[in-house]
Order: sequence, then C-alpha cells, then structure tokens
Amino acid sequence: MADSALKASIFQRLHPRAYLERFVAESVRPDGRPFDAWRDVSVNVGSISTANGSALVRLGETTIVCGVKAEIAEPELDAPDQGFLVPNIDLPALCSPKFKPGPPSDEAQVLSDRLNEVLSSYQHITSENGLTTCSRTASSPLQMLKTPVSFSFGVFDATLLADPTAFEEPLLDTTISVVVDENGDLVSVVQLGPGVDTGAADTLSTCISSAKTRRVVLGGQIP
Amino acid sequence: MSSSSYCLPGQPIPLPRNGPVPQLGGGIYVRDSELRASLVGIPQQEGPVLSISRVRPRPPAINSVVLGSVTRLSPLQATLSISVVDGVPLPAGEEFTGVIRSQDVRATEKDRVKIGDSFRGGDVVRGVVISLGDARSYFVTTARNDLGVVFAVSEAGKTMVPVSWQSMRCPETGRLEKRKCAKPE
Amino acid sequence: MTSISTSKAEISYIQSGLLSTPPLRADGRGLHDFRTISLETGVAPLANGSAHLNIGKNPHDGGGGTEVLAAAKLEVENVDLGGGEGVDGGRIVCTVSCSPSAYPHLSAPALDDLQHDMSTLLHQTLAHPSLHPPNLGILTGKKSWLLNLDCVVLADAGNTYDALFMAARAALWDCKVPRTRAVEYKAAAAPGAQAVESGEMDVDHDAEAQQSGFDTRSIARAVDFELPDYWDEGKVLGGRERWPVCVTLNVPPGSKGPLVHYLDAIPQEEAATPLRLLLVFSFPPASSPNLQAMRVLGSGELESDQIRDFVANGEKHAHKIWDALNGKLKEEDHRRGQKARDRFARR
Amino acid sequence: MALDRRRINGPEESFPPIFDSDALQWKVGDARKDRSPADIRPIFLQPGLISQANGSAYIETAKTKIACAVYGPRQSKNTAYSEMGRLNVEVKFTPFSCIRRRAPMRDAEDRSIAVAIHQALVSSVRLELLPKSTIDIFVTIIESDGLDGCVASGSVAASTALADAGIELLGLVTSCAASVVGKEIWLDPTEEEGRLSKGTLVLSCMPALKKVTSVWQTGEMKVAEALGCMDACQEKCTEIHSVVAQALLESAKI
Repeated sequence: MADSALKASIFQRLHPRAYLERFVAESVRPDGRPFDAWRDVSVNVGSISTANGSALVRLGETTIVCGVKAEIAEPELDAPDQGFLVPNIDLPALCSPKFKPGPPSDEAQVLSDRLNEVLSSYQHITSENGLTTCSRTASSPLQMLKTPVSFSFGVFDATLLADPTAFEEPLLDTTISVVVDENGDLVSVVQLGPGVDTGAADTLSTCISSAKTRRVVLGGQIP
Repeated sequence: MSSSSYCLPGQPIPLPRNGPVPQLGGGIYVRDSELRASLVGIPQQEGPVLSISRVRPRPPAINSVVLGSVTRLSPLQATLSISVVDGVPLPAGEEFTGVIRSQDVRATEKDRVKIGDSFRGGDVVRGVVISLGDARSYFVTTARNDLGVVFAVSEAGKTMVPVSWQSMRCPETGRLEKRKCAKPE
Repeated sequence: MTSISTSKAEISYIQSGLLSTPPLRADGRGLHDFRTISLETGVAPLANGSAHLNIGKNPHDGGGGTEVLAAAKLEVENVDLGGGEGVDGGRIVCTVSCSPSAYPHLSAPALDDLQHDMSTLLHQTLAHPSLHPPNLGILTGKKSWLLNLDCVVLADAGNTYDALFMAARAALWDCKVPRTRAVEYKAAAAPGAQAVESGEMDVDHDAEAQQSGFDTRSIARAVDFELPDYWDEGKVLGGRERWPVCVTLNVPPGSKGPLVHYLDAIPQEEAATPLRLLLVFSFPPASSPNLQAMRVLGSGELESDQIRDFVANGEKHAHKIWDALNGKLKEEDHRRGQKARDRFARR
Repeated sequence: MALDRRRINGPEESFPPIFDSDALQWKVGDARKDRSPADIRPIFLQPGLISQANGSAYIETAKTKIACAVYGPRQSKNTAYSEMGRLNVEVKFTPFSCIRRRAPMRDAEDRSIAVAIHQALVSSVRLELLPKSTIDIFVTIIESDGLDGCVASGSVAASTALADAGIELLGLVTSCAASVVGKEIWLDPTEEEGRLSKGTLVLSCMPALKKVTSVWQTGEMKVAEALGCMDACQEKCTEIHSVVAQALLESAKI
C-alpha cells in the first residue's frame, strides 16, 4: 500500500467516526458510492445437490448461502393442514472478525427472529398437503405466493445512507429496514434509533419510497 | 537483484551469484543449505538483506512501534489496546493488549511517576514494545521523547494540543491537562 | 499425550540420549523394549467382558504406570425403520473417558477434546465393518445387540494408545454374548396372548399382540426373545482373534540418516518427541497381516520411504505384542477357569 | 432435537424422507462409474473470496464445496504463555450439507475433520515466528460428498487461505484421498464409493519439499495396498500443487 494509503487506513482504524464524517462532508462514502446508491446484487439458485432447494446471493462483498431441507413432521393440532417453516440465520466466525465460534450470537438471533416474523406473519406458504409419497426425482416446488425483500438504511449525523457497509454500520445512529414484496406492499418496517427530520419528507417515508423503487429494479433477478 | 517472477511458499530461490551471500529478511528460510520462500511474493534485495516483504498486519514484536488507545488505568500501570503495529493497522475488531508499567512511562524520575498525570482513558498512545510480557499482554514503554500521548480529548470534548512534554491545552476552555505527550513530528 | 512442562534443557538431553549410539533412555530400556505390562480380565462382574491393564507399574510399590480399565456391556436395541437406531446384526460403540486425576494439568475443554480424539480413533478402528463380530444380531428386523465398549484412562504414564487397544482387545476377548431364544406368539382366540413356552412372563403387550378377534389364523411370528438359562454367561463373541493391537512409533527430531524410532515412551520422552506414528495391525491366522488404522500425530515431517520402513518395523513390533497378549489372555482364561473350579470344589 | 433457546426450533421430532433404496448396483470387480480409478474430481479453487478475512479460499470438487477463512495472527485468549504460535482449526457443516440434515450444534464429526486438517497443516506453518499468537482457520463445509474428500479438499483450501493471508509457510500443503475397492485403488472417492470400500487413506504432503505431513488411514487394508495408496496420493498431490500454485499466482498478481 502506498504510504499515504497506509496513513489513511491508520486514521480510519483509530478514529473511524471522524474518518466517516470527513467523507460525508464531501457527500461521498468511503467506498465511493453516493448516499443513496445500492451495491449490486447477484443471485444464483439451486447449486447445492444435498439441499432440497438452495440459493447463493452476493450483495457487494456480503455473501449468503441458503439451503432448504424438507423433513416430515406431525402438524400442530390447531393447524392440521399447515406445515412448519423454520428459518435460522447463522453468522459463523468465518464471515467476520467480530464473530466468535460457538452458539449463535445476539445479532444472529435477532436476524433469525426478524426473518421468522416476516415469513410466518405472511402465512402465504401452503404446505404440500395430500402428498404422502416422496420420490427421489419428482418434487413439486413449494408454492411461494409472495417474495419479500428487505432493504436497510442508516442515518449518520443527519444524513441518510442506503445499504450501509460493515465499516459504516457500527457508526450509525439509526438503522431502518423496510421489507417490501413484489407488488410494492409493505411487509415490515423496523426502525431502531431516533428518526431525523432531513429536509422535506420524514426519514421513514423516504426510506419506504426508495425501497419500493429498488424492489422494482431487483424484480428481474429474483426468480 | 529482484527476479521479476512471484515465488510461492516452499519454492527454492536462486542465490544471487554476484557478491556475498545475503542476509535473510522476512519471507525466506534456509532448508538443507538452500534458500526457499515462505511467502507469496517477489524476493527483493535492499543492500545486504534479501526478503519478500508483505505489508501485512502482524503481532507486536520486540522494538516494534505500536499505536493503541488506553483502556484501563491503575496506579501501577496503564492497559493499552494496540490497534496499529509498525505502521500497519490491524483489521477492525482485532487488538493486542499492551501494558505500560509506571516505571516505563518516562526516562527521568522513573519512581515518581503518577499514571493519572500521564494517561487518561481513551488517549491514543504511541509506544515501543520492550518485551513479549506475560500471557495476557505485551510490555510497552513510552520513555522516549517521540513516544507518549499522540491524541487526547479534553473534558470539554475537544481535541487537545500538546504544549509541553507533560501537558496539553484544550483549545476551547484553555485549561491545561497533564499528560505524557509525544513530541509532534 | 501429557504435556507436562519439561524444560528445554531436559528435552534436548532426552533427544540427544535417544539419538546417541548406543541409544540411552532414562530408565535404561532399549529403543524397542516395552515396560512390564500387567493384565487382568473379568474385573467388572456386571459387564459382559472387562479387562484392567497397566503398563510400567514399578514392581516394588506397585504404583505408577499407565492404567486403563476397559469393559464391554451388551444392551438390546430395536431395529425398526422408525426411531430405533439398531442395525440388523448389531453394532459397536466405543468411548474413552479420561479421569481428571490422570490429567491434572488439562482444563475441562482440553480434557474433553483429548477424550474425543481417543474415542474417535478407537471407534473408527474397532467399529469398522471389516471387524464386525457375526453374533451380535438377535432377531433380524426386530432386535439386535448394542455392544458398548467403555474405556477409562485411570493414569497416564505415556503410551496411552497402545494401552487402550490392548485393554480393548482383552475386554472384547473376555466378552460373552448371552444365548437368546426366539419366542413366538400364537394369535389364539383367547383375549390375551400367551407365550408358547409355559411359565408366566410379564410381557409388555405391544401393538402387534392385540389382533382382531376374527383373525383365527395362527401365525407363528418371532416377536421377542428370552434368555433361557440365567447362569450360563453365553457364548464367546465371534471373531475375537481379529481384534487389532496398536504400536506407537515415536520419532525423535533431528536424526540424520535412517530415522530412529522407539517404543513405549514415558511422559518426559513424549514431551521430547512430538512426532508419532500410530500403527494398528490385526493378524488373521491364514493371510498376511491387515493394517486397520494408521495415523501421523504431532508436528514434524516424514518422507514416504521413511514411512515405508516404519510400517515394516511396526509390523514386527506389533506381532510381538500380539503374541505376548494372546499368551497372557489364554493364561487369564485358564486362571479364571481354575478359580471357578476351586470355588465349586470347595463348596 | 434438544431445544435450543438461541435458535428457532421447529417441531420436536422431524424425520427425513426415506426413499426406497436404489443403491448403486455395484458388484466387486466392476469398473468405476464415470471416472477411471486414478482420476480425481476437477478442482475449482479461488483464493481471496472473503474480504473481511485476513486470507481465504473457496474450493469446489464436483459435489464438495468448502469455504475457508484465516484470521490472525491474533492474541491467544486465556491460554498459557507459549513462545510457539498456536494453530486453531474449527470445522462446521452447514445443516443442509449432507443428505441427512445435520443439527447446527457442534457434533463429533466436526472435530475429527478439524483434527485431521490441523495435523496436515501444523508442520507447514512457521509458528516459531508468531509467539503468543493464534492463527484461526475456520472451515465451513457447504456441501459434502464423502468425509475423506472433505478432509482432503479442506486441507488444500486451508493451506491456500494461509498463503493468501501472508502467513509464513514452509511449503504449500496438498492432500488427496484414496480408497481400496475390491482389488483397485480409487483416488478421491465420493461418499457412495467410500461406503463400498474396505479402507480409505488420506495423505497430506508438501510437494515442494517432498515431505509427508499426515497420513489418516481407516478401515482394513493389506500393508502393500496401504503403501500403494500412499504413493498414488503423493503423485496426485504434486498435480494438485500446480493447481494451487496457479490459483495463488493469479490472485497475487491482481
């Protein structure tokens, strides 16, 4: 690394907040994106043969591999025709220096709960009722009526940042995440931290509208 | 003589024919009287030393210059969380623990040092590692003019300016606070 | 395995002793000599087969040495597609537990890891299908035996793996499988089902016993089994001569030319030689010996032809251990047979 | 499954669907399906995929996909002072990595593969240069087709990740598995082929120095068969070494 880049990274390591403030003052972010720009998303599906369904999604440098395993279980008494959808998010020590090996960290538990709320509140997944015989080759796809996608924002010193990176995330005063499905209906909105009145519209509504527009852009990529 | 091709760990490095056998820097080791690379990179020779240099975060070693923030103070020592070693920052979330014992704070009047007058929590301190210390922490000294507090925030919350080797002034309130300051470059 | 704190000077002294000619060891043994091994079988009356083994117990006060207790216990398991883990033909599970008193310097997680590593090696070797005994099944598709081989390391004075495998072999040699006899149920018209055999037996009426009254066919189906004779301990576990023995070749670092190796290391020697080659051999009577497991343990490098002659040497050492162990086991059988005869004679 | 407060639990008991077995109709003496005995599965190796890690590598051999990240050298937490560095290997199977769903809790197999990979790598890292520090190697098995294949590919990925992390190595470690099926020696067995074999052997070595760092043999083999497996693996390791070298050089140049 050139000497100046080394000095910059030392400044970033010692005073992250001041470092980000200097960038925000120039209305640009450390990775060169404008405030409302999104990192590009790449999706590829069905690459894992041992899972009944799988997908790999890359959002910038964040990579998530998701697998679905189908098992047979006794339905609940009060919902005989409803199956179970059990989502779990695992943040292993592999993916970032701040995670330690062992049982799921608080952050992993919070994310799993949020995902569970979105999926179960939706009840749009009908279980394959009536199908008793399973064949190794033929398998009917799980009917997914809606495909919700979540978008997250952060507020730092009264500026709204879309899609915050791992460096920006710990410095944010407020985090907002909006879940929108494919025809623009709101599924869930979570705001942690004080909302800030930035200009005309309230922060939340700006986030919701930009989430909707972004959902349309992503429409093509999600099968 | 820096051969342009990249070497891989375990790959033999041709001995430079002209001149004496070079000293070995980092990234190269000798096995059965043969030079072999232990890093991915291009062997460079500066003067007598042949090495493969990688600007990589590495653990503190004896005599490495470290930068860290003070995390705990006690009458006998100040605990330091080291985040920059030899000018290379450690990745976010990774730190080494260092300790500045009261006798290592300054060179003069070592026995009458008051830690409270030398460091405060949150100060960024530049020091030199004098020993690997014990299982928990490295021993760091600031007993040199260019070592000591490099950045401190006053009670009023403003970045302070060093006025002498043992005190800093807050630009807003003008009050002096006692610190063991490093001589600004 | 014990990483007791030995100083650098002591380590270099031991290493140079091993590499000098003639080799010099702390207790004056040759490179390929074992310490005295004492073995006793049938020490746990409640187990189906057990053995207590000690390597290197010093003769006068009887203390010290690596001490291992191994016991084989048989349990019945259901073999049905649903939950039962039983497998037709039975299965074996080996576990090793180390008593904290044997490893005072190890923390709890480190002790668990050590136990786990030993259990994995023992289980992967002894529970391999190639060594599976023929008579562990009871009723195909219904019931089968589960053989739990539990070993406890009571004291560790070095060379634990050899001791573990010798104790395991002795326990399995001593193991007796109770005789079983199938019991059929006549689906008679009478409400409750009786066993064909006379004599009252509290049988848990599982679902199959309740049959519709109209089904008058008398189907003889082996549903359960019984132990006909309480006193007879049963027949010997089949294929018991195939259980392997282990030999640990310790390789001291820094030896020039043909690599030196030595056996049965004491803890100080183990600390001085991190690199170890574990070889587990079984010697079937007819054919050439089988290699049941091989592991390189510890940090250090070997060349493939060095491994080649280590395996050759290891085979010879293992054969010596094998013969000595077999002799001792037969002696034990004779001794316990004699003891049993004395007990009856005196009454 | 034990109720785990920290995860979202489904119903207590759930069973994987059991298909009627159409096991590979393979008889002793048949030739190997879709591969010759001495062939290994094509290796796709990509160093530097995880930017947050100091060094990382992703390896894919047909149906085995493994991601590996190296963190450190870090401060050794709660361990005694040691002037030699420590190498800590942790392996994790993703719940969907095998035919039968794996509980996400730590289970026995994770540790035995971690021990095998640690043994393969420990003598190749210059730990004496990193006193009081620990190098963490995290291996996540995304899809598994045979445990021996996971040990072999895991070792190659871990060694590549170490080189990518700029940690001083005596040499790159490559590893290969072989199993004895009937009379033949099959290299790089899949799970199916592993079940058919009498014995399997995983050899790890440093081709640059022609040194063997680990041999991990299970099952029953004649001595001659075992030595044959070792030679076949060592020869194949040199080929794998060139794949690793090329991958590392490409990623070092950009």
